Amino acid sequence: MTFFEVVFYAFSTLMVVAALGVVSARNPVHSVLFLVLTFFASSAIWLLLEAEFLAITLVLVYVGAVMVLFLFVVMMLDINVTRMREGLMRYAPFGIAIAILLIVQMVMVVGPEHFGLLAFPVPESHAADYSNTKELGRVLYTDYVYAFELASVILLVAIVAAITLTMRRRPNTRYQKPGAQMKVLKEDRLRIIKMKSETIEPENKQ
Amino acid sequence: MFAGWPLLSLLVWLPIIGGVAVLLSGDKGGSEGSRRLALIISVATFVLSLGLYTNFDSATSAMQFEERFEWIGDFNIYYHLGVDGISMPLIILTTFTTILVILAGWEVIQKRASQYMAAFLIMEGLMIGVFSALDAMFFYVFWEAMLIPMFVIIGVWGGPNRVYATIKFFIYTFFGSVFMLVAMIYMYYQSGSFAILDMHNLNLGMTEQTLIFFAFLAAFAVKVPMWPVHTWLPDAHVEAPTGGSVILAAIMLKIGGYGFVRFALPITPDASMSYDWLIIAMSLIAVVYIGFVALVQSDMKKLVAYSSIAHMGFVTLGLFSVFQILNNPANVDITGAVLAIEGAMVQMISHGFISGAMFLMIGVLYDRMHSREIADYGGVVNTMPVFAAFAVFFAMSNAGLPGTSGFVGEFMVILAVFKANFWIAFLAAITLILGAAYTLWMVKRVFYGEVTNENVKALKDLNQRELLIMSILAVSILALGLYPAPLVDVMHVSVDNLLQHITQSKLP
Amino acid sequence: MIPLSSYLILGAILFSISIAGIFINRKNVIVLLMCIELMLLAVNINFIAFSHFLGDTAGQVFVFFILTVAAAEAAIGLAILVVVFRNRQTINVSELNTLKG
Amino acid sequence: MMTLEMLNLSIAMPELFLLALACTVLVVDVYLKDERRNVTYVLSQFGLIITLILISQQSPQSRELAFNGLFVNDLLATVLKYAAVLLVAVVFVYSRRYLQDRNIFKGEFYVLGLFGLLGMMVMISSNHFLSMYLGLELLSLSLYAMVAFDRENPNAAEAAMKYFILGAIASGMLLYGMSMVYGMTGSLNIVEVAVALDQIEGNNIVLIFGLVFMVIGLSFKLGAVPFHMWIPDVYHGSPTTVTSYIASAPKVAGFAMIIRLLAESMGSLQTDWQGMFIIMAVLSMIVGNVIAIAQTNLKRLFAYSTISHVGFIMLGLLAGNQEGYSAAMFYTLTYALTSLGAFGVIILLTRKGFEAENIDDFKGLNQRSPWFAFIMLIIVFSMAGVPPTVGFWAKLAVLKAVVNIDMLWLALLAVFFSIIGIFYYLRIVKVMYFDDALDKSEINCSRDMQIALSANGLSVLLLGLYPAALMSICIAAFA
Amino acid sequence: MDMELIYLAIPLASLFGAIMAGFFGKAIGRSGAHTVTIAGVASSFILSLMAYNHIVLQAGDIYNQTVYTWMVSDGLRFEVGFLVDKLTVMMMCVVTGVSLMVHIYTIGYMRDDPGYQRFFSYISLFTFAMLMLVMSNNFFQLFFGWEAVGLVSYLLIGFWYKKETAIYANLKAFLVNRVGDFGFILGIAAVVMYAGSLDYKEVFAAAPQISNQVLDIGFGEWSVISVICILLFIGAMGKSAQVPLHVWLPDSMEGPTPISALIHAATMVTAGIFMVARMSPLFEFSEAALTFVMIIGAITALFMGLIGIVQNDIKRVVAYSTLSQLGYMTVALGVSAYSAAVFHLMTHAFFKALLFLGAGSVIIAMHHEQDMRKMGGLRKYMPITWITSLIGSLALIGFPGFSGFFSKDSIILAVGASDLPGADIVHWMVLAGVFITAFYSFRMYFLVFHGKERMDEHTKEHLRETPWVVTVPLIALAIPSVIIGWMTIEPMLFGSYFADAIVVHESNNVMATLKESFHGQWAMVEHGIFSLPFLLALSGVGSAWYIYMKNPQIADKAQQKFSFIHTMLEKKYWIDELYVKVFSDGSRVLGKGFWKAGDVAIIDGLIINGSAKVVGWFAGVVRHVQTGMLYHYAFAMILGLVGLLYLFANPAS
Repeated sequence: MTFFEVVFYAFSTLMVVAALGVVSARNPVHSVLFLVLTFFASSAIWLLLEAEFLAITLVLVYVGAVMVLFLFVVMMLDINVTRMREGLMRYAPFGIAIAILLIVQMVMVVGPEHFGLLAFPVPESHAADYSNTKELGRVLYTDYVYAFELASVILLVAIVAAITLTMRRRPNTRYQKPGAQMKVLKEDRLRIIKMKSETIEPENKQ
Repeated sequence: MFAGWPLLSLLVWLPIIGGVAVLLSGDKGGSEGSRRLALIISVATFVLSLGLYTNFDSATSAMQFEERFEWIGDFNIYYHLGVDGISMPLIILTTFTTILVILAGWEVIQKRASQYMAAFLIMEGLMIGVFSALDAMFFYVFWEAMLIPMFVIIGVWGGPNRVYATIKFFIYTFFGSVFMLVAMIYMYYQSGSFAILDMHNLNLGMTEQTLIFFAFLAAFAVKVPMWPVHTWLPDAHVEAPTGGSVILAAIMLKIGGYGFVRFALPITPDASMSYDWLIIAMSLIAVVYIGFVALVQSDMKKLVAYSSIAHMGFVTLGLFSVFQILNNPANVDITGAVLAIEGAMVQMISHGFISGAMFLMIGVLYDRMHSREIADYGGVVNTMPVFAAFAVFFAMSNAGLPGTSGFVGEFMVILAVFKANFWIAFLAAITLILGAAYTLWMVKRVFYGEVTNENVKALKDLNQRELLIMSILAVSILALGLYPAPLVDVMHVSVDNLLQHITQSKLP
Repeated sequence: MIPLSSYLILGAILFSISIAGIFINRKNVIVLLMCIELMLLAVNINFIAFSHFLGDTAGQVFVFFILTVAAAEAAIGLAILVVVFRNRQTINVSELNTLKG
Repeated sequence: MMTLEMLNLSIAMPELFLLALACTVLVVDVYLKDERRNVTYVLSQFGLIITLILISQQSPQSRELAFNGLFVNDLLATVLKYAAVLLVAVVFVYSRRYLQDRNIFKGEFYVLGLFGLLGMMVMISSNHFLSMYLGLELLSLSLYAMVAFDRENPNAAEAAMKYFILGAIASGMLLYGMSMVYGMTGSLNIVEVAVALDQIEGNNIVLIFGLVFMVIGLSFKLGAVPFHMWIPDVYHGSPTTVTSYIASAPKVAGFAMIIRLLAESMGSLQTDWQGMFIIMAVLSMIVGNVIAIAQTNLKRLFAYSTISHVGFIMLGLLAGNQEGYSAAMFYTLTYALTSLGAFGVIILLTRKGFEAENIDDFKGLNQRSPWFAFIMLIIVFSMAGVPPTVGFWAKLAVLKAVVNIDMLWLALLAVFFSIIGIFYYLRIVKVMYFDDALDKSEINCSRDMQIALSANGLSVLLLGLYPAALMSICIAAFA
Repeated sequence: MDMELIYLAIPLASLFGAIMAGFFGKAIGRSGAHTVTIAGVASSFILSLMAYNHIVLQAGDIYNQTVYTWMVSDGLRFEVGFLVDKLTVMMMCVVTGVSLMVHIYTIGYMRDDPGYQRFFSYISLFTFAMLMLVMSNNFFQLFFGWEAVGLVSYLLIGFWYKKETAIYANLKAFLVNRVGDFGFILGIAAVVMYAGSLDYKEVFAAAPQISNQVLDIGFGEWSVISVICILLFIGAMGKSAQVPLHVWLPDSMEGPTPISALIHAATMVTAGIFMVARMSPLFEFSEAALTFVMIIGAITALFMGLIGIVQNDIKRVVAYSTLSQLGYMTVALGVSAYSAAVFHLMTHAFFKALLFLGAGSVIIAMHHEQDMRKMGGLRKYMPITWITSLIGSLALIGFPGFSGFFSKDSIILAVGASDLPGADIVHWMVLAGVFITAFYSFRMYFLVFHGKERMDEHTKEHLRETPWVVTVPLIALAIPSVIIGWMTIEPMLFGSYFADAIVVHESNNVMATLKESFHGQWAMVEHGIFSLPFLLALSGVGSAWYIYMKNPQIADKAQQKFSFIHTMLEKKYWIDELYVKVFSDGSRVLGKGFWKAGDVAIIDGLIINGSAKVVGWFAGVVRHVQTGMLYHYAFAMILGLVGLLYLFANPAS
C-alpha cells in the first residue's frame, strides 16, 4: 500500500465514521463536532486530489465560519437535548436499509467497472511550482466572472434574508429620548382647571 | 333579405356580444332595461336567422354562407362557419327558442335578471356556433363553452338540489367530450387539418374507426342523451329554471344528434356499421325502458325529461338504422335510408318545439305553485281553462298525435326502421302506447278532476305574456305537423350527400 | 494508485449516509441542515475527483461556488430555524406538521 | 487577455439593470420611514417596467452568448424573461395591500422578490451548469426567505423550513447528477455537453445514472410526483402574496431549466428521460387531481392542481420535439398567468386579520362582486381546460404533441384525469355562484389591483379567444 | 259546381265550425256556437248528399286526387288527398247525417252545460276527423284521421273533466286505441316497405306481387300480406272495439251520454270496419288474416252480447249491444262479405243512433238517472221515445223487414256460406248471438217502458216527453231504421255498388253465393220469418218478456243459481281487472323497477355517484400520505430516487 493509499483509506474511514456520527449523535453539539471532523477528513482527501486551495478553504471558511455558526445556533436555541434524540433508533434499521440499498445502487454504477484505472488513469501530478490557487483565481476572474458575480449576489441575498428573518426591532421596547425630555415644558405636563363643586342631585326621571 | 351579409358570424356574435351588453347593463335600478335589451337582441337574431332560410339554396349539398379565416395558424385551426340543410333548421330552432326563453323568464326571474338573460343570449350564440362551425376545433370550443352558461344557469337559478344536478350535468358532458377531443386530434394528424369536411374524406382503418367512433359515441351519447348515460338529464331538468330546461331539451340535446350526423356517421361509417346494433339497442332501450320509467315519475319535469330521452331515442334510432335498412335485401325501390335520417332530423326539430312547450307549460304551473309534484295538482282545468287547453294540445303532440310536429319524425322513423327489421319497428312503435300513457296520465292527474286543494283553487289563468308564448309554440307545432315539407325540402340534398358518405367505405 | 472509482464510492457512501440521515432524523432540524452539508460535501468530492482525473479546473471552480452557496444556504437555513423556534419554541421535526393533508 | 467587450455585456442588459435595481431598492429602503414604504414599491415597479422595456429591446434572431459562454440569449430566453418580469410585476401589484394589512410591508419583500427574479432570469439565460445552479440557488434562497417573511406566522415558518430542507436535498441531487455528467463529458457548458454526449455511443449507464439525479432535481423544482411534497405545504403556509409569487414566475424559470438542461444539453438521452417523465407525469396527474378533491383550503387545492398541471407540462416536454416543447412552453406561460390570477382573487378577498383561504370564504362571491366572480370563473375554467379559455388551448397543444408521438394512451389518461379534476374546479364555481355569501363585507381594494386582476383574468379569456399569437411565439422559440 | 271544391268543402265546413266554436266560443256565445257548427255540419251533410248524387246517382267519376303534398322524403310521398267513390260517399253521408242529428240533439241535451261551445267544437271536429278518415286516398291521411278521431274521442269522453270516471275512461280509451294504432302504424310501415307507397291505388296494385313475399320475423316465415293485414286489423280492433281491445267502449259511456256515446258507437267505431273494407284488395290475399278477423269478430259478437244481459245501466246495455254488433260486422269482413259489413254498418248506424238517442231521451226525462231498475212504465209518459225505441230494438234484433234484419241476416248467411276454416263454428256463434241480442234488447225495453214504475215520486212528477230537439232526431232516425235496409240491400249487397271499392276474390266470394239465393226483399223477409235466426230472436224476446215481465223472480233465481256466470258477466270476464293488473299495474311496477333499480341504483348510485364517492374516498385516504412530516417527504423523494434508479439506471438489467 502506498502512502497515498494509506492516507486515502485512513481519512476515508474517518470521514465515513464521522458522517455516521453526524447522523446518529444524540446531542446536536456532538453532531456539529462530528461534521467538523468530516470536513477535516474531506479536506485531507481533497489534498490528495491536488485541490489544495479548496481544501484550505474548506477548513478555513467552512469549518471556521459556517460550523461555528451552526454551533452558535445550536447553543442559542437551548434545546432539550435528551428529548431531542428519542426514537432515533426506531427508524435506524429502516434508514440503514435505505442507505445500503442506495449505496448498492450507486456503487454498481460508480464502481470500478466504469471508473476504474482503465477508464480513468491517474493523471500526472502537477509540477511543484503549479499553483492551484493561482489557476483557480485566474479562471474565477475571467472565465467565471459571471458566476463569481452571481455568487456575490447570492451572499447578499443570504445577508438580507438572514437579517430580515432574525433581526428583531421590538416595537414595545422602551427607551429614553433625552432630547425630548429636555424640551418638556411645564405647560405640557400640567394643566390647572377650574370646575364647580359637584353635588349629588336626585335623578330627574321623565 | 340579408343576402350577402356575413350572416353566420352575425348570428354567433350578436347574441354573445349582446349578452355581454346585457350583463353590463346590470340590475341596479331594475332589470327592465336588460330584459328589453335581451328581447330585442334575441328577436334581431331570430330575424337574421330567417335570412338563412330565405337565402338558402336547397339544391346544393355544399356548405353555404361559408366564412373562413385563419384563427390559429400554427395548428391549422380556422374560423370556419357554414351551414347545410342539416344544420340550418337547427339554427333557426335555436334562435326561435331563445326568444321564448327570454319571454318566459320575463317577470319570473327576479334574482339577477340581467345575468340570467345574458347567460341565455351567450348560450344562444355558442349553440349557433356549434351548429355552424366547420372546423372541428372551432366546433369543440363552442361545444365545451356552452357548458359554462348552462352550468351557471342551473346552478344559480335552479331548484333546491341544483348543485348536484349542475355538477352532474357538467361532468357527464365533459366526460363525454374529452375523448372526442383526443379523437379529433388524432384525425388531425391523419388528415392534416381540423376541417370537418376534410375529415369526411379521410380514410381510416377499422381499428382507428372503431376507436374514433366510440370517442364520438361517448361525447354525443351523453349529450343526446342515450341510455345508459342519460341520468344527468332528469336531474338537470328538474333543477333547472324553466328557461334552462327549455334550452336544454330543445337545443342542447339536439347537439348530440347533430354530432352523430356531422361526425360519427360520415367519418366512421364502417365502424358505425359494425356497431349500429349497439346504438339501435341503446335507442330502443331509451324508447321502451325510459318510457316505463317516465310512467312512474311523480315529478312533472322529471317525467318530461324522461320523455325527452325516449323521444331522442328515435333520433339515434333513425340515424343508425340506416345500415340495416341499406343491407336489407327485402327493400325494393325505395331505400328508406333517407327517410330514416330525415325522420331523425325532423324529430329533432319537432322535439325542440314540443319539449320546449312542455317545459314552459310546467314552468307556468311552477311559477304559480312552486311545486312540480303531480300530486300537488289536480283539477287545474277548472281554474286555468285556457292553459289546460294548451297543455292538452302539447301533451298530445308529445304523444305524437298526427297534425302535430311530434308525429312527423316518429312516423318517418317507424316507417323507415320497419325496413331494417320488424322487431326494431315493433319496439319503436311501443312509444305510441307508452308516450301516450305517461303524458296523458300526467295530464289527467294534473289537469282533470275536481279542484283538489286550495292552492289550485287560487290559480290564475295565463297572462298575456304566457299566452303569447304558448300560442307561438302551439302554432309552430301545428304548422310543422300540418306542413313539414318546407323543413324537409331543405334537407334532402344534404341528407343525400350525407348518405353518400355513409354508404361509402372509408377503409383504406 | 487510487482509482477514480474509490473517490466516487466514497462520495456515494457519504451521499447515502446523508440521505439516510435526513430520513432517520425525526427530532432535530439542525441535524437535517448538517445532513445537507454532508450531501454537498459528497458532491464536492465527486467534482474534485473528476476535476483531478480529467485535468480540468472547471470542477474545482464549481466546488468553489458550491461551498459559497452552501454557506449562504446555511445562513438562511439557520435564520429560518430561528424563526421557527421563535414561533414554535421547538425545532422538533415531528412537531412541524400543522401543514398536511 | 480578455477585455470587457469580450464579456458581451450588452445582451445581459436586463439582468444587469435588474441587479442594479435590486441593490438600489435595498439601499433606498434603508433610509425610508415605514410610512413612506410606498416609494420602495413604486421604485420596484418602475424598475420592472424598465426591465421589461430592456427585454423587449432585445430581439435575438439567433443564440447570442455572453460572459464566456455562461450566458445565452435567444428568443426563448427573451420570451420567458419577459413573462417572468411581467408576472413578478403583477405579483407586486397584488401584494401591496396584503402586506400593509399584515404589517409586513417592508422593503425586503421587494428586494428579495427582485433578487429572485434575477435568479430566474439567470436560469432562463443560462448556458452552463454553473450559472444554472447559481441562478437556481439565487431564486431558491430568495424564495425560502420570502416564505418565512411573515415572521409572526408559525405556518409560514414551518413552510419555509420544509421548503428549505427539501429544496436543499433536491439541489444536492441536481448537483450530484451534474457531477456525473461532468465526469462523463468533461464539461459543464451546456452546448459542449450536448456535443460530447452526441459522441458517446450506446446506452451509457453512468450518464443515465447522472440523468436520474438531474431529472429529480428538475422535477422537484416543477413539483412532479413524487417530488411534489413541498408544494401543498409551501403554498398553504406561505403568505398568499408569496404563494402567488411561487406559483407563477418560478414555473417559467423551472421550464427554462428543463429545456436548457434536458432538451438542449441532454437531448440525445431523450428516450431515457422521456420514460422518467412519463412515470412522473402520470403520477402527477393522478395524485394532483385526486387529492385536490379532498381539499377545503383553496391554497392547498391550487397547490394540488398545480401538481396535476405539472403533469401536463411534462407531457408536452416528454414529446421531445419542437411541437412538444412549444406546447409545454405555452402551457407553462398560460398556466403561470392563470395561477397568478387565482391567487390574485384570493388576495383580493383577504383583509386585515382575515385570510380568504378556505373554499367557503368564496361563498356568494357573485353576490358580493359579480365582476371578480366572473374573473375567477374564467380562471377556474381555464385551469379545468374548458374553452374558450386559454387553458383549453394549452391542453390541446400538449395533447396534440402527445398524440403525434403515438402515445395515444397517455393522451387518454390525461383527459381522463382532467375529468376528475373538473370536480374540484366546479366546486369553486359552485360556492361562488350558487351559495349565499357568509361574509357580506364589501370588497375594497386599490384601483391598481382591480385593474391588474381584471387584466389578468381577461387575458386568460382573450388568449383563449385568440391564442394564435402566443402560440406562434412559442413555436418560434423552438424553431 | 266543381266537385273538387265540394269534396274539399265537406270536411272543411265541419272544421270551420269546430274552430269557430272552439276558439271564439266566448265571442259568438252559445247560440252562435251551435248555429255555426250546425251550419258547418249541415253543409257538410248537404254537400255529401251532392257528392252522393254525383257519384252514385249520376254515376260520376270517382275522384282520386291529391289535395296537397304534406312532405316528400326518400321518394315516398306523404300526401293529403281524397278518394271519393261509392263506399266513401256512403260513409260520408252516414257520418255527416248522424253527426247532424247529434248536433241538433245536443242543443237540447247540453242546454245547461257550461261547456256548451266546447262540446259543439268537439263534435264538429269529430265530424271533420271522421271525414278525413273516410275520404282519404292514402294510408298517411288514413292514419291522420284515425288518430284525430281518437283525439276527439278522448276529449269527448273526458268532456266532464271533473268526473273521476270520465277522465279515467278517456285515458283508457285513448290508450287502448293506441294499442290498436301500434299495430296499425306497423301495418302501414309494412305497406311502405313492400309496396313502396302510401297511396291506396299503388298499394293495391302491388298487392298481388306482395302476396308472394315472405317475411322472417324471428320465428318462422310469415306471408307478408298476412302480416300487413293482421297488423292493420289490430288497428281496426282498437278503433272498432274488438276483443281484446274492446274495454274502452263501455267506459266511454262516461262522456255526456248519449251524444258522445253515439259518436263512438255509431260513427267512430265503424272506422275500423270501413278501413278493412277499404283494404279488401289486401285482405283478400290473406286467408290467415281473414280467418283471424272472422274469429275475433265472432268472439266479440257473442261474448260482448252476453255481458249486455247483466247490465243495468241503460247506456251500457246499448254500448255492449254496439260491441256485439261490431262483432257481426267484423265477422262479415272476415268471410269477405265486405259489402254486408258495410251494409250492416250503415243500418246499424241508424238504429243504434236511434237507440242511443232514445236512451238519452229517457235519461233526460229521468233527470240523468241511468239505472234501469229505477225505471219502468215510461211508455205512458214518453210515447215518442217509446215507439221509436221499440223500432230501434226491433231493428237491432233483426225483425224481418226492419233494416237490421236485412243486414244481419245477410251476415249470418254469408258466414254460413263461407268455407274459411272455422266458419261453421263461427256460424253457430253468430246464431247464438241473435238470441242474446234479442234477449238483452228486450230486457232493456221491458224494464224501461213496461212494468212497474220504479222511479221515485219526485222524478215521476216531472216525467214528460222530451222537447222537440230531442224527439225530432228520434223520428228522423226511426224512419231509416225501418226502411233503409229494404231500400238499399239490393244495390249494396248484390248490385255493383261497391264494385270499384271492394275487391273480393272468386274463391272467397260468399256474396255471390248469397246473390244466387236472393230473390228480392220480399222473398227475403218471407224466408226470414221461418228461418232459424228469426226463431232465435223471437225466443229471445219471449224469454226476456217471461223473465222480466211475467216472472221477475226467475231473474233473481237464475242470478243466484248461476252466480259464477253472473259474476263473470258482471265483471266482463275480468278482462278489465286483468288489464289493470297486468298492463297498468304491471307497467308501473316495471317502470318503478327500471327507475329505482336501473337508473337510481345501478347507473346513478353505483356507477355515477359510486365512482364519484370512490374517488372522493380515495382522495380522502390518499391525502393522508401528505403527513406533514418532513422525513416522510424526504422519504418520498428517496423512494422516487431509488425507483427511478432501479428502472432506468440499473446495471443489472
